[in-house]
Amino acid sequence: MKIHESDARAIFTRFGLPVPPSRLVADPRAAEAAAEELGCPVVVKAQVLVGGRGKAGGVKLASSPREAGEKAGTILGMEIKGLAVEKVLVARAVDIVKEFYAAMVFDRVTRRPMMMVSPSGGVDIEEVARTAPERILKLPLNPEGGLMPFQTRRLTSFLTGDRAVAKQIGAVLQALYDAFMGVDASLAEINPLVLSQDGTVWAIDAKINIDDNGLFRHPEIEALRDTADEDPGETAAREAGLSFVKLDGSIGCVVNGAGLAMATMDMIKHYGAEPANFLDIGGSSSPDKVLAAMRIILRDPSVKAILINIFGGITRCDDVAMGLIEAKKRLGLDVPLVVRLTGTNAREAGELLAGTDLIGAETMDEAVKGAIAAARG
Amino acid sequence: MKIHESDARAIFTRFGLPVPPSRLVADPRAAEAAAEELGCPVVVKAQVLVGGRGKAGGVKLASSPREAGEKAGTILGMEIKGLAVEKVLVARAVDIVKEFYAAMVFDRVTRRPMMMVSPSGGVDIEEVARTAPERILKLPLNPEGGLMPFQTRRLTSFLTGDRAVAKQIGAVLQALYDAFMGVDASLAEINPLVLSQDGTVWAIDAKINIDDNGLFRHPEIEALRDTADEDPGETAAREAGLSFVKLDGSIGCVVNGAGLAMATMDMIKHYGAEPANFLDIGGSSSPDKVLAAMRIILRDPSVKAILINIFGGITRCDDVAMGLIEAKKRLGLDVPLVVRLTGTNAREAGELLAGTDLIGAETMDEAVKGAIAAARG
Amino acid sequence: MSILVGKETRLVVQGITGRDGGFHARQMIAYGTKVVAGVTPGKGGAKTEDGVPVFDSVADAVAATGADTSVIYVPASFAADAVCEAADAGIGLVVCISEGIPVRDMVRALPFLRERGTRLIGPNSPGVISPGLAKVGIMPGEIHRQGRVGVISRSGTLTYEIVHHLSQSGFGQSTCIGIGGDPIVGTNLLDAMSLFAADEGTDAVVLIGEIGGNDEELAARMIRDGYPKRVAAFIAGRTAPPGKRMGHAGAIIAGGAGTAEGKIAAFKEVGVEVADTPAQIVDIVRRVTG
Amino acid sequence: MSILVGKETRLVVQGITGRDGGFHARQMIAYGTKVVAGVTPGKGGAKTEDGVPVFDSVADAVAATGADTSVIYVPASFAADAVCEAADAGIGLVVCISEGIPVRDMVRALPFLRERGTRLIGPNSPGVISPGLAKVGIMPGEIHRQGRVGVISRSGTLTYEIVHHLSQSGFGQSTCIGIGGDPIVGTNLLDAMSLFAADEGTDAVVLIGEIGGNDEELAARMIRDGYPKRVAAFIAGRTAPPGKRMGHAGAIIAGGAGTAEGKIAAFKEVGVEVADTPAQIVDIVRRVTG
Repeated sequence: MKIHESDARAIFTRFGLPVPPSRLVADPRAAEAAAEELGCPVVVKAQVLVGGRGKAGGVKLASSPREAGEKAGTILGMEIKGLAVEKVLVARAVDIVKEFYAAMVFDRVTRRPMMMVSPSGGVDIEEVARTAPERILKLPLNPEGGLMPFQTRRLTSFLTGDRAVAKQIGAVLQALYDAFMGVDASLAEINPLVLSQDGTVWAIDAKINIDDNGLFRHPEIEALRDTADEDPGETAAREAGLSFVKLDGSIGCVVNGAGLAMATMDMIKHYGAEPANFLDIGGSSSPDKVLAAMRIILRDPSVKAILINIFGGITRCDDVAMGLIEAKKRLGLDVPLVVRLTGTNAREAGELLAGTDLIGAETMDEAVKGAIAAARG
Repeated sequence: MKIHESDARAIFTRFGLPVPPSRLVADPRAAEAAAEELGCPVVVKAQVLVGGRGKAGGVKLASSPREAGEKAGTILGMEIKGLAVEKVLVARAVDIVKEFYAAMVFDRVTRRPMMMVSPSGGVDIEEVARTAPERILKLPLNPEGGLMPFQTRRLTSFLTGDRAVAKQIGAVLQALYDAFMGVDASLAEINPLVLSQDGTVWAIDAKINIDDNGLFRHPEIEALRDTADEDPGETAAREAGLSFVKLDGSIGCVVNGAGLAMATMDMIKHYGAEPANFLDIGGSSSPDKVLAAMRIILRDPSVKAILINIFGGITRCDDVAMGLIEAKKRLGLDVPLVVRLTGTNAREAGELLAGTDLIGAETMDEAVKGAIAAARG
Repeated sequence: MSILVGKETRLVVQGITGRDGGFHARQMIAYGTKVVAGVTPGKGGAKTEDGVPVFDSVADAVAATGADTSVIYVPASFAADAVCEAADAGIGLVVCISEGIPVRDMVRALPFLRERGTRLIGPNSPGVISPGLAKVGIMPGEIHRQGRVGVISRSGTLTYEIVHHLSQSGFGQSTCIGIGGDPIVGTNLLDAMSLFAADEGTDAVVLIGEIGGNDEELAARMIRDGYPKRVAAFIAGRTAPPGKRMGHAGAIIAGGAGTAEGKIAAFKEVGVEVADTPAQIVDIVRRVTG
Repeated sequence: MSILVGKETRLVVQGITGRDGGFHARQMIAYGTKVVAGVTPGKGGAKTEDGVPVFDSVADAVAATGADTSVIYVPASFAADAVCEAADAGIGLVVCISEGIPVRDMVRALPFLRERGTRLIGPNSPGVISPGLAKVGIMPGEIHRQGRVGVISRSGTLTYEIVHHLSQSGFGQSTCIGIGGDPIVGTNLLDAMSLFAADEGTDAVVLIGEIGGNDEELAARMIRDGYPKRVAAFIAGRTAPPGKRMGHAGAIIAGGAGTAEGKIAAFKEVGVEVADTPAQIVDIVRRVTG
């Protein structure tokens, strides 16, 4: 789950990271008042859950409260990558001498938490990784206890030769580690971490993604979820415990298992059509989940046919069949439904579906081709 | 370092252990007032740094404030194993249904923190270990992160079949682990941990020993040190960075290294005399340490001869020789001094000592025999 | 021949009294797996309908039954603890079916397992099956067939799909390993490939990959440096949009890395054929083993 | 023959610019040990008077010099970190001379070392010497003599005393290991015995124990179960009173356990002679190797 910069700043502050004071506001007048209160210059920053804000003109410096109000007015009217800017952050500006990069992730190869730092901060880190990989130090860490002093020395000496600055950065990195582990993040990033004219170090940006699987431990973070930029179907799917991604095609898919769901989408494309979505009803299924899945897919008017592709393992085909029968009864299905159920309890499912008008298919190829044909009418 | 029960209770409380409220008092009137404030019945407990208080009559129950004052008066007059009782703890009494034992130590064999629990609490645990070892569960733990849920289940189910009680004990054990690791303890013990009539669990006693090497991290605990029951020589030695234990014999020993110091004592005994002390000047020596060592040994009027046994490694014999010369100069030595210096810089030491009236010896055997002869005059 | 599980496997089922654990314990028994014990804290002393004794802890189960392998069907928030409990009790192979485990929990559990020399398959794995010998997991047993093709997959049902095609075309499997769809797993693609490399009963290995991470790229490098078995591959997620998590926590294209195109290209570069559809895997296996 | 250290040892000295580190680096070089690098954070780029290059980190030292063994002379509060740094840099054998390290720090460092396959000697160890080949520690080199007796000790200077007697009587040493006087050490008495068990250059092993813990009792059990070398023993602390820490953090008689009497009895029960004085060790070694 992505959270807004303003929320990430609050988490950073809670874990002791040096974050300049700021206010989150929704209109120019409030921005002006915030700038007055914080003292100028300030930075006015669009709060949207996509990258590339700066390039899109969503981040502006203001040297007076009045200017802050004006800049906020401009930014609040913008759309960035299709998302309307509804709030801006007004933050006290820092007189930047040097910009660093620091982030925490989990590394798939070493299977450890990993810290990444670079003396080339303030720019797109993926660009640095491509053009000057030697400017990034990646250090796998222990999952308990945090940074050891020798690791801190290695990281900070990669960033600076100044001992006083290194000491401040060392404390920042430990706090970043603590914040990352403390909120079950999958990413915690400071870009840039800056050295100011007066020799102090500040995290002037904050980005945190949360591991969805860890959210149950952090209800206060779950409450920060912003569904404004999410497809309503995705919101509904999440609430029903389904995994759903909206796409642009015409074949709705209900599949069990993420790999099979992707392979189903790929095969639709392979046979010349486009999938309308990715939808995984997950492992341990229930009829209710199938009903919810059908309801979500039917919201999309561009869906011309629905393909059910189930290979039963922990999912039982009879559960799915019952869900489909329920969906037919309750949702008044008016698009053709092509059903392929095989694996655990497939025989029982076949018995349940016998006598319905659902289009049956034996294999995945047959089902996909059948759904494409049905969609074309 | 041993700390008083009252201080251990404060640490336990800080880490969230359920410790009944108590007051530390030094006179019967204050004990009466404390009992009044806490509510009776209360327990009045002698605060001395030795075990076996209970058997010695140093722990008494009082059902009224007046009785608490009387009992405090009795206990404050006592001597337990040679130590005068100067303070008593007045603690609210708990109506005990069942007594458990729980402790944390470091296990030398597995080299891990280890938790020990027993359903036979309230008695001498070494007695339980001898007579019914199956009544003690010892569980080595991870040095990071504390108890895992499966470990907590194993420990609590060893103690009780009651789920509600097990849940409370589980929380106590985690807090005990946190306290043990948090203060660099070498022992943290609750004996007994009790279940009260109303179904709640209480740590009604608290014992913590601190790892001397970890004290630098805990100045607030170092400040709790009670030197009242310590030999003044031991206090002085500790302050001088020496390791010293007072014994009852007549041969004072100054040795480098704990093993050699013990072997020197053993050899004095082997040749028919008794050592007056264990004294290890440690590794990286300095003349000052030798001077301090001589000063401490000379405090003891029963010392009839002093034996210096140094095998130089990281300790340099010339440092020791300089210290001895300084000691002769400043302390006006009137007991015979037998000196054996060998190893690192022994030649330089020999040159420094040439011409003094110190009795030289080549081997340890020779030095020990020489010191015994000198002591006998 | 097979790896990881076989006739000698003595299995303990953690979470045996739950809905999924109970159902699949029965399925595994029906397949012929030696299910010697179940564990559910607080239910020790009971027996399942199939007569499997239930214990309060894995340690108790191991002591009483000599179990050497564990399969885990407990809720996500308890699963990492269950894995550690199994390792601590001396279990050598733990297969974790549970999905939705926080990455932090898994990353903390792994050093605990490494120290004890325990191998973990999963989490979020369909399990491991050596057809005809033992099934440890949730895959439908009847689609498998004993043979000499090893299968490694990050997915569950997609594996069934592909295995189904293999079996129907006469290509039996030595062992099929579902390594799990999470970003951090106990046994990754390379680890599993190393296991098959040493297995005399395996002629060819089918790799079923998907978007996310760079395991497939590293696998291609391993093949380039000399891998002793023939390989066929399938990669799911060609149509997946970047930045969206495709069900599996590990299946996400981030920062331009982890795309299906990149993985397919990496395999092709080292001479590994990549199937366009699950059914095509059969043709590739036929060619490489022919 | 020798174990742990020898002619091929490439040593890095952590804390080489300190008083003790500097003094003993010179002594080790004089003995013939290949001291290839020193480490002191913030002093990288310098050279010692003996021409040893100083690095900011062990990783830098290993990269530049191929060091494979480290000896640590840093203050107690930094020592556990220094040990971990060495292990993380790929050093296989770390000898920690520093004393006064909190037990908690050591206990936390050990899993980190185990994971990396690094062996630790110490802390609070005088070091390891293979006479005539390499000296890694603080023991006076000149009292040693090359030969076929292995020495394992929880003490420092007491070892010198005993080694001195051995050398003077013609009994040279294969390797002498000071395992350290702390309650928790990286390589304990049993571990060190196992190392000598496999060494063809060692005929007999001298165990120098002391009060505290039950390592000696476990060693006696190991001997009873069949130990391939002859053993002679000495136990310090017969006159030590219970409940008092005798210098070493590990040397304390607590709750009636860890007494010299108990350890001596355990050895005698399995036929191991225990010397009454350090000098007597020579007679025992003469008898067991005779």
